[in-house]
Amino acid sequence: MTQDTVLEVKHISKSFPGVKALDDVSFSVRRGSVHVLCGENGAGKSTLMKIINGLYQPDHGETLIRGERVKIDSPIKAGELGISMIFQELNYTPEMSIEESLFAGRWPTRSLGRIDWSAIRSKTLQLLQQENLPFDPETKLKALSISNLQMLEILKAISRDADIIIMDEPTSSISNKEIETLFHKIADLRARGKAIVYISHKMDEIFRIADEISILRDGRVVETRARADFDIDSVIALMVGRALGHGYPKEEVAHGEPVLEVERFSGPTGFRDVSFRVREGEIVGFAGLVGAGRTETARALFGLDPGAHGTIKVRGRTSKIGSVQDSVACGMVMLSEDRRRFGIVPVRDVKENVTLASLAQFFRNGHLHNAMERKKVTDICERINVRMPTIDSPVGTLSGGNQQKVVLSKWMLCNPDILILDEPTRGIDVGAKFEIYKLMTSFVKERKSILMISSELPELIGMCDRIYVMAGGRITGELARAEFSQETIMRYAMNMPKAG
Amino acid sequence: MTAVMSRETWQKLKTRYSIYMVVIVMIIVCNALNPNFLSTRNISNIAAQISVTTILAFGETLLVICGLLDLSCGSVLALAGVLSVYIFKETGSMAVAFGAGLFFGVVCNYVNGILVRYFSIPAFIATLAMMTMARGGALLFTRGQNIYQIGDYVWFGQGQIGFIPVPVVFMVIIGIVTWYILGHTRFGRSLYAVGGNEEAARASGINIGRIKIQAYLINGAFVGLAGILLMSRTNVGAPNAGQGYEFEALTAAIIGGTSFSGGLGTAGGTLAGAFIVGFLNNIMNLLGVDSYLQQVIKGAIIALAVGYDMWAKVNRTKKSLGAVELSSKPKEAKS
Amino acid sequence: MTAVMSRETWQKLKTRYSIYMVVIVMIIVCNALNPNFLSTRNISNIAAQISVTTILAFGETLLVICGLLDLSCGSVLALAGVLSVYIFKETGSMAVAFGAGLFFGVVCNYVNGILVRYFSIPAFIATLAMMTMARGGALLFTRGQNIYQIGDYVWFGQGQIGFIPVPVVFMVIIGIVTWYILGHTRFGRSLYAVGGNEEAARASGINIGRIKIQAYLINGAFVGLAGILLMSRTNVGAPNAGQGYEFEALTAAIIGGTSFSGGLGTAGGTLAGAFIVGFLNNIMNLLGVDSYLQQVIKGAIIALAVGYDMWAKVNRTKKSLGAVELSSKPKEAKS
Amino acid sequence: AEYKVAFIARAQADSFAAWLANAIQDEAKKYPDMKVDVMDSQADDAKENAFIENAVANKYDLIIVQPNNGEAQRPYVERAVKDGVKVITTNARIKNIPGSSSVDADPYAQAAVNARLALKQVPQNANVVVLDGPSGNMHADMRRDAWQKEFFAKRPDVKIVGEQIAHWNKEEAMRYMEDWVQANPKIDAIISMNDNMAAGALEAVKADPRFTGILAYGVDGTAEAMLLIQSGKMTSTALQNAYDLAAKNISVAHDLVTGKVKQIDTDIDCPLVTKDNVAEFIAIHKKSGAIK
Ligand SMILES: Nc1ncnc2c1ncn2[C@@H]1O[C@H](COP(=O)(O)OP(=O)(O)OP(=O)(O)O)[C@@H](O)[C@H]1O
Ligand SMILES: Nc1ncnc2c1ncn2[C@@H]1O[C@H](COP(=O)(O)OP(=O)(O)OP(=O)(O)O)[C@@H](O)[C@H]1O
Ligand SMILES: [Mg+2]
Ligand SMILES: [Mg+2]
Repeated sequence: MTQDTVLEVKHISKSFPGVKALDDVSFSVRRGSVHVLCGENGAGKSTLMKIINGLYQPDHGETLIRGERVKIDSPIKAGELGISMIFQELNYTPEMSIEESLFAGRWPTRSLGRIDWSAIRSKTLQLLQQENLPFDPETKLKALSISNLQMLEILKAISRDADIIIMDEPTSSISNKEIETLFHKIADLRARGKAIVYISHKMDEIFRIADEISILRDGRVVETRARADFDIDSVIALMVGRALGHGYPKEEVAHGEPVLEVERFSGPTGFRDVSFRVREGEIVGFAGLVGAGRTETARALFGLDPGAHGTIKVRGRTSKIGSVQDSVACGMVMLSEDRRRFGIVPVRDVKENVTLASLAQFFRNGHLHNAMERKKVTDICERINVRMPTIDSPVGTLSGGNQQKVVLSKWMLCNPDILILDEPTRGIDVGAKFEIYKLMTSFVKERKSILMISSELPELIGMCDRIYVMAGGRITGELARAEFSQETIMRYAMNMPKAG
Repeated sequence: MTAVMSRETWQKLKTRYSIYMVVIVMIIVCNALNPNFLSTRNISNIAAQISVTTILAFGETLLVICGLLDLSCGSVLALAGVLSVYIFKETGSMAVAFGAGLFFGVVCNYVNGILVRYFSIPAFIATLAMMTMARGGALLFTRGQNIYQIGDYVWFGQGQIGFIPVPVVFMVIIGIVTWYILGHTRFGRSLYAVGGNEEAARASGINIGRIKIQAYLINGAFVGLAGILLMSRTNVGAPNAGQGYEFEALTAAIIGGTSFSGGLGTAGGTLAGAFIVGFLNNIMNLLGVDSYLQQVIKGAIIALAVGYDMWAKVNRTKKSLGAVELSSKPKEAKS
Repeated sequence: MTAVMSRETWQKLKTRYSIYMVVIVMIIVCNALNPNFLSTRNISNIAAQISVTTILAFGETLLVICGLLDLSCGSVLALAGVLSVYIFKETGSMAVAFGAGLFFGVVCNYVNGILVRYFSIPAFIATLAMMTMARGGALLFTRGQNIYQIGDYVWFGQGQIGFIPVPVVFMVIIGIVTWYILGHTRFGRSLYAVGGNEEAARASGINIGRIKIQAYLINGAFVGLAGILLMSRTNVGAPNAGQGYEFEALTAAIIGGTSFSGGLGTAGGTLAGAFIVGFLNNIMNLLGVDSYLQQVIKGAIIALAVGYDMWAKVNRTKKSLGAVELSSKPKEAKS
Repeated sequence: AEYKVAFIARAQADSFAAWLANAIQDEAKKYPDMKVDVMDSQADDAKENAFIENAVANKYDLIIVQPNNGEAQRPYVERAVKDGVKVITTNARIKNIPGSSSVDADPYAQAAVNARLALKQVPQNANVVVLDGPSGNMHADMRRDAWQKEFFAKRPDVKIVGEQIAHWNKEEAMRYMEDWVQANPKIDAIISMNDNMAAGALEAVKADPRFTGILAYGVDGTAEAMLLIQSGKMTSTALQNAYDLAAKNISVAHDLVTGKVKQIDTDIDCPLVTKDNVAEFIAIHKKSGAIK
């Protein structure tokens, strides 16, 4: 390896019960470069990064930092060695304030071990201003949306001034505008000689920022090359091990009566006068930037946040906005963008998680039909390619993307009339995405409806029949399929419908 | 590959059943120490001795799995027990007295459930308040005096069905009920989900509040039954009975692998936990160990048993670090 | 705008200080019920009476905030206390005896910490084992006999500094120490981080294991001190002292807003919780309420107090969602 | 009422203490000028001391203290006396506090009458089991001491095959006995420091033909023990008559507050109850309704 190599791992192997997550992996990063890691869900990307960050210990293999052999036995050690990491799974302390979490574990102190709160405040304000994030430093993390948490996480990792920065799917829950900001940041860091490891399932991103690309498959590095030596198709082929269908499996479905009509819907979480409708057999998209209020609208609609007002009609009948149970009774369910908090029950196994929302199907007179449950769960997991040791493995041990697939399976299985999906393909690899789109299509073909919130414009454009655009808590535009284009959507999202 | 599989399987067995291994080791050691230990008579004694707290422990298991707990069970047991005894003496009907015992257990726990559900009072405080209230109630009702001469009522606690003591039969039935609830009913699934991640359970359309109340109601029936058994076993309606039983019940559940962080626990584990404590007390008495020393040894062995169990599990998980990862759900403050 | 602000502020005050409101209301009511209540003598009595459990409660607060707890404090208190008394009688030195009390408290809690950290034993079981062991140890050491005639040693528990009883002075000092640790030190903030989300704390580079051990060590010093105060207050080295104090200490902490789900709690809240229980016991005795009825009333009032506190908090969170949103709205949206 | 009296009970969950508290309340009704409040120390020294302090602060005229642990309560009683409050210590008096009065039954004597009977009854080379009260408890210790001096010291042939602290508790005693009979095919006598535990031990062997003739000694004279003695299952107990104790306490209290006497120390007696004389004691319990 060249002198520039700051981080190198050699022959790393790591097993978990039932899986060999990493198998003789070697990998290196040069200073002033971005090394992208690609691979399917469960390929071992996060595991490798966690080993580098000291959270896991490898079974075999060694790590070299700036040419020296080191044993990284904890994140503390990693921090000392100049490594900082943005985790794929946002793991936060709900009761902590923004300023406290930014400096967690390295709070500056004065005499007598006293924490220097005023220093923390001023540094926080400085950082927030610098990054143009309009937060109050005292806000508790539990009040932030997942995208804002992601932005904070990025801020935290960068503010540590580390030499090696690992970013595990940092863009999975933020929208284009924030992604642009992040990429500027990365370019800047690269210019300052930092080494960056970047993991993402978004092909366009990968090719924009990579200097080198490594591809992991089933715990092995199958290829490492400079970006110029790759194209999208070859990357996908190497990742998946086969060729994939292109584009979106969108099919024309006749639209029927409106099933969901929302009028002048406002709520305390910051959306105002939102009106829209969804018809039978329709996939309706919600576009917008981070903080546009899409998630909040959907949560209030589903009954997760209290205090909203407005009228909601389901199949023409006015329904009360109350609890999740009311919504479920109306045949409406919602997949949350925050899978850790609202999606999975980490200590329980895949089977239980998948059937959680549709228990009625599997229990006759309160008694469990074991075989049927196993079969249905196995089927749906195979269909969208959930990778796990068995369906009896705790969901908490699955890779991030596979957890997302489990949550999706849960909602697909419960077969509702109206399915609200908030960032459904977050962290899901290209191969599985296609399967999920196919599932969505077959879903609406059964005269059901989908409301999809997504920050990935291509996905919205590819799959939706209509798109509403939100900005600042209001709907600023409604686009029919014929009018779809990234530019139009972005203009509405910035609340500047007129070009220019 | 098969070799790997079978090692895997062994690992898994070792992990999942490590607490039963502890039980087996204890049986072997105890038997070596005292040949009387494995006599039918002694084993059936132990089973009868632990029956009351084990029934309470099954209730705690249900509650702790769903993120709750019951500190009031020792007191509610006394209240339900003395009322049941009293009613028996008034009516002379075993059936009515039995029904009354369950009824009062359920009523007290309904209050627990309501305090937790509608007033958002933490389970610790709600059931602590009930603990004080129920004890006060039992003492008020009896003016602190025991009720003697309870006649046929003793059958519940001292009778035998075949050669098996009646309380043991009840314990087994409640164990099976708990096992069935946890593994085979919708309600059981919901308990695990609520305890494992309350917000995710709510977002999946589970009626959290109802589940919690139901958990308390079932626990209430168990507690009422335990009250009947304890009073009849000791042949006295004692308003001061059952002090500290909440601790013993929780201990059995936690030794058996139920976790205060919620979402984990089994009926079998709890039974194993109860037997571990029961064996320990029994063998030390059989051996005539000094009663102060007993306490020291008992503490040490419980730590040892759970330490081994954790080691067997973490050993697996250390390789996977799952234990840590698993506990990492962001906990929403239960305020 | 200012009007809105002040309503906001009021809301926030109400939420944050709701438990102190309960204390104030109690003082007013108690004073109306009995004019002796607010006499200096009575208040200083109450303060001295709650001092031991409150000191334990401060320790529990530290532990519960970081997701742990200590069931052994009642027993360790007894062990540390009798050893301290014994050493006083041997050496005649108050300083040595004081140091010894703290030392044994710390040692026992060091073991707790080790069991939790290195053997991954749940805190409930680890400290339960210690509870049994320490009690057994205290009884073994004294052969179950009280140590009488402890001479000057009683100063710790019965002396006065100015007109303030010595144990109250200690309680205040420990309260300030706890407040300082929690609010103003890295260690304190780490406690909140670990209790709030252990995995996130680990990823932030906090040494979880060390924090847990340190929490137990500090708790150990508090428990040792409580042991000294209790023995000297009761004028006897009693190996069976302090039974059930772990419960009372936890109750004070939880009433004061510390949450078993971790990451929440304050020293002030715990003190308020301790006073609520202390006032309650005191006023009922002043009024000569029947002692069985007292228990019923006590349970009900504790439920009421915590229910109000919860209501005040939940109420706020619902209303303020909008407020938080306002302050964190993207700038574009505002302009 | 003109006079306020506080009765600070050791632990109302302890059935003897509860009996005494009830008897005191009943007895107090006979004196319309006196109001008695009962407080429950829940077997905790610190709580009991707090009650004494509170009673002084609340200006009671007289305090009756049933100590949990005499030495622990001593300084508080002394302070109360110094503050001019009249004090009676009862059911284990605290000795040598000038100015305080006392009414008691002697715990040593209570156990000793049983021990002397046992001396004659327990066979040669007998195996016995012993059930103790909580350690540090003065009654528990004094009664055990009496058994030691009056019985075990004189009968070196007797072997203790099991001895445990059952905390005055029937259920615990029952468990211990169940275990002991597994390890010891022959047990000749149950020596218990109170009736509740003796009854528990008997409960464990009542259906076992090996132990039909087992001897069992208690103390207290609870209703249950009387019935067991009557039916021949239990051997003897010593009556610690709560009615007598209550009556004496209240009359002494009345004499003290009205200034009839300044200081008095008095005892009730503790008759031995056996099958021969049990009928007359059952009558006492019938009066109270504990036996129907
Ligand atoms: N703590 C754990 N315990 C058990 N198995 C684990 C654990 N963490 C990861 N695994 C397993 O290791 C494998 C690799 O997981 P990893 O998280 O590294 O995948 P990934 O490449 O990051 O996938 P994704 O794109 O979904 O994030 C998966 O099969 C996963 O189930
Ligand atoms: N629980 C909450 N309490 C108060 N404010 C909140 C809460 N959740 C979110 N918000 C605020 O509401 C606004 C909208 O949130 P969010 O960023 O999730 O919008 P969004 O349209 O769903 O965007 P995206 O889907 O891209 O994340 C943000 O300013 C956020 O801080
Ligand atoms: Mg990953
Ligand atoms: Mg969103």
